[in-house]
Amino acid sequence: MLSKSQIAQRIAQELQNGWYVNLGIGIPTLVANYIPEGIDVEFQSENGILGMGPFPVEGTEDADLINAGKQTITALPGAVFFDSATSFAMIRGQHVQLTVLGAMEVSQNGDIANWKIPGKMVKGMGGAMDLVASADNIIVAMMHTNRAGASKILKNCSLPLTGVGCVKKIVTNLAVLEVVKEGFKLIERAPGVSVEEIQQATEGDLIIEGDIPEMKL
Amino acid sequence: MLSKSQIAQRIAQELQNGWYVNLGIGIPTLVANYIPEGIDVEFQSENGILGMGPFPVEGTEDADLINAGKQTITALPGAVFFDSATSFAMIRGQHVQLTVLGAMEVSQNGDIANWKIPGKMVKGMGGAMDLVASADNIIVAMMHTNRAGASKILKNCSLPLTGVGCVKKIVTNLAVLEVVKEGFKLIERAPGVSVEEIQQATEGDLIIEGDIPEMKL
Amino acid sequence: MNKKVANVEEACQGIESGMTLMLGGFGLCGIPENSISELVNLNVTGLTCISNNAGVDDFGLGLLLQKKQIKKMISSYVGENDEFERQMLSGELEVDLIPQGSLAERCRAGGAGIPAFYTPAGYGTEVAEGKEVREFNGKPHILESALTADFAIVKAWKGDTAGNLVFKGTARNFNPMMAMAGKITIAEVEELVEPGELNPNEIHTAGIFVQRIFQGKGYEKRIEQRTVRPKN
Amino acid sequence: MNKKVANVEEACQGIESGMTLMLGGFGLCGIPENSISELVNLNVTGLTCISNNAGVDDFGLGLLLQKKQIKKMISSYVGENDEFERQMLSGELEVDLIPQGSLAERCRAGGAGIPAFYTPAGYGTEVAEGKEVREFNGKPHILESALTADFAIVKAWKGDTAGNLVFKGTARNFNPMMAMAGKITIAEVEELVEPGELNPNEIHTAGIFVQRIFQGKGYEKRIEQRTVRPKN
Repeated sequence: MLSKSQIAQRIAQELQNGWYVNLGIGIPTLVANYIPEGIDVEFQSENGILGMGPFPVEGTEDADLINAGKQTITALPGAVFFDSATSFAMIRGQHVQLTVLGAMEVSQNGDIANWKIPGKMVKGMGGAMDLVASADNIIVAMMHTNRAGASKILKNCSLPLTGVGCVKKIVTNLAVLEVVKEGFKLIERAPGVSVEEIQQATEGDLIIEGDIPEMKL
Repeated sequence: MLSKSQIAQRIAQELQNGWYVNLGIGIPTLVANYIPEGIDVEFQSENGILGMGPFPVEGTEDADLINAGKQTITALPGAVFFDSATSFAMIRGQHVQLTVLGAMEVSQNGDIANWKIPGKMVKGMGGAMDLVASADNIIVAMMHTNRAGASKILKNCSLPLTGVGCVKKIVTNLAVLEVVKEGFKLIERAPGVSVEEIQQATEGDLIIEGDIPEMKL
Repeated sequence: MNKKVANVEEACQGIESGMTLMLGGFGLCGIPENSISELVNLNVTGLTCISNNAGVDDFGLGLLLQKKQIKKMISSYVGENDEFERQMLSGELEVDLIPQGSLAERCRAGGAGIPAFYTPAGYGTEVAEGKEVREFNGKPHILESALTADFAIVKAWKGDTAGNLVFKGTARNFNPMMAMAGKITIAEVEELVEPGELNPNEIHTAGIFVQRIFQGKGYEKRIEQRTVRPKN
Repeated sequence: MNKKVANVEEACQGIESGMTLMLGGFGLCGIPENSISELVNLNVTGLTCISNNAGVDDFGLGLLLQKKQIKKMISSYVGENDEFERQMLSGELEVDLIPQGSLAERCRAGGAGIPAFYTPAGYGTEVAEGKEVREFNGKPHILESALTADFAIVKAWKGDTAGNLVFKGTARNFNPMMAMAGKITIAEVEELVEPGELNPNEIHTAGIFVQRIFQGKGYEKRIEQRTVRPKN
């Protein structure tokens, strides 16, 4: 079973040289800590920076320099600041090659829900709806089940949607899944996790073809 | 009968303090030479400058600093450069208070034609269609008749239109006209020009109410 | 073209109860602190506020929420404000949640004379309810309309008396688009200079979009999530 | 993220006959001189060129017109080019004339993932023929669609190897929007520097929009209308 950091580490393996990447709040943010050697990527934060660097050294933090999670950050050499319309021009115009974001639920036709629990919690969608509607390449980082043990990998989402038919790949604490026509195709198992355990934690249709390898971290 | 410069001079009397003004190519450009004392206006050129100044002193001209007529210009203190999308955001968004442009023909419902003579001349509309479709306040600067003596102030335009129902005021070498419901309302006569001469040079319906004063230049 | 006003009181003259306001900023970054304080002082109510976020409980737009001056919020993300969530879930506050990119583009459209545009964002979700859907290049899009406001209130780093603005870092965010979309746009700046002191090549918002500008004071610039690395 | 290529030949690799190109510039101001020369050298033909103007007879896009490399021009104003007018009136050249603001906005839309938008420009004229008309706020608007290109070719004043661009004066014009709208965007610059040398606050076009950048040379920067005041 993967920790949140390990989920991020596994997703980082998907990074390709020259990609611009948008990382959502939570687990996705951690992906920046695991960029593989020799891979040159640049991080976009939708509040208006490209070339986002690590957190600032204590005492150098700047209120005018934050990421979409409202965290203080730094700008790397070659960074650029821009307004919100330009930022979403980058996103909507598909200039960002990879979007990583969290989810409350995903369904096997690629729907995603992550912004609202009716009557309980309404934080808003922020940039998520623009991101999922536009990105060609979306990876969802999430826990396979909720705290009560119920699956979040579903036949159909029960919560209000963020986007339809957009999720292509999911990395959870248990597995790597691909969304294909027939359902969730199991690609890799987390170390020490059996196919049966994954099957049990998955409400949606799980497609298991041949031997399923263990992830390498 | 006014010279081209005098047409510009008369139009300059319409300027109000605090206005942003777009001047078209030709006679309109000359308006900048006659800004009344105490009136503070700023000139926008749709190729990307606000705060356009006079022509540069010989030897200081800069190929990267031109107006929409491709003439070398200068930038006044407080000037700003911007891209073409932003420039037309200013125009389309009605942030420019006055547009002055030339015309081949105007009609009494406020239509204007100034970009094409089928089979003969096609220079293109440039920014004129955006300007006339967007501006609340358009003054047309033009000669009342063509070289053959035919009226350019018409019941209906014969040339392909640049915009419909948009012209409010016209300053010609003979008169100042306002476009009203019933036709062209004669507001002022050029010095030494009689109402009859104006009537003769106007194909559209001319509305003459009371004594028509002579322009003061 | 002098847009300078003496102070925040003069800048906010004419703002009345029931009006629609746009307020720049992302989280607490780049918000017009001086003007928000003045709105509290003016005690105008029944406001419709268009702003990406709603501040935190005791800062930013949270100050107006606490005094129940806001009737309706148009935002993309409001997760940092408990009072907001309470008022919304209880129905005291009308809320229109809009995808962040659509919000930015709708403000820009309002300022640019584009009455409506198509975007894929929100298709198939609550956001698309009641909106026209049309396919372009085989992909469904929804029609979104322009937003404008009676007053847009923005915060810049530097400005000149002609209304030209320069923003710093990620404090730029929604400020430039909102400046375009206000019938009257108020800009508060950390440093107000004379025309000619800003490089015309480096101005982010042209003075044509700004009707009033003043030198702000006492900026707190609160940080929501202070994340740092140790000094060594 | 290194976008630097050695020279104009490398930058223009992959440009083929029949492609759609966007070329920045207004008149002869801010045009990609080096790349236009290379297009002449490559002798690619049947091009569709999207550019506000068509150059003059012996400079800018006029060079491609003279060699009949252009099949179709999409422009707003072509008044400075006799050969253009001749080819157009004789029917040798297809021409799509578009209002300048719509052209700029359609390029921006192409880069920003907005497939279509409404504008009042051109309503009631030839430009509106075959286009949807819809009323907003009591005023008729026409639906205009996004423009994109196989290659966008832009010219900047300074750039860094990450593809970030800074323009000078009115040479900015269409370059930023076209940079957004190219499937592949080539930038030629007067001065190419290392990442970090440009102030991130002062960059006009972000490197994300640029795929190839090179240091141009021998800029002529011809002036179309040299208008001056006497020295006194």
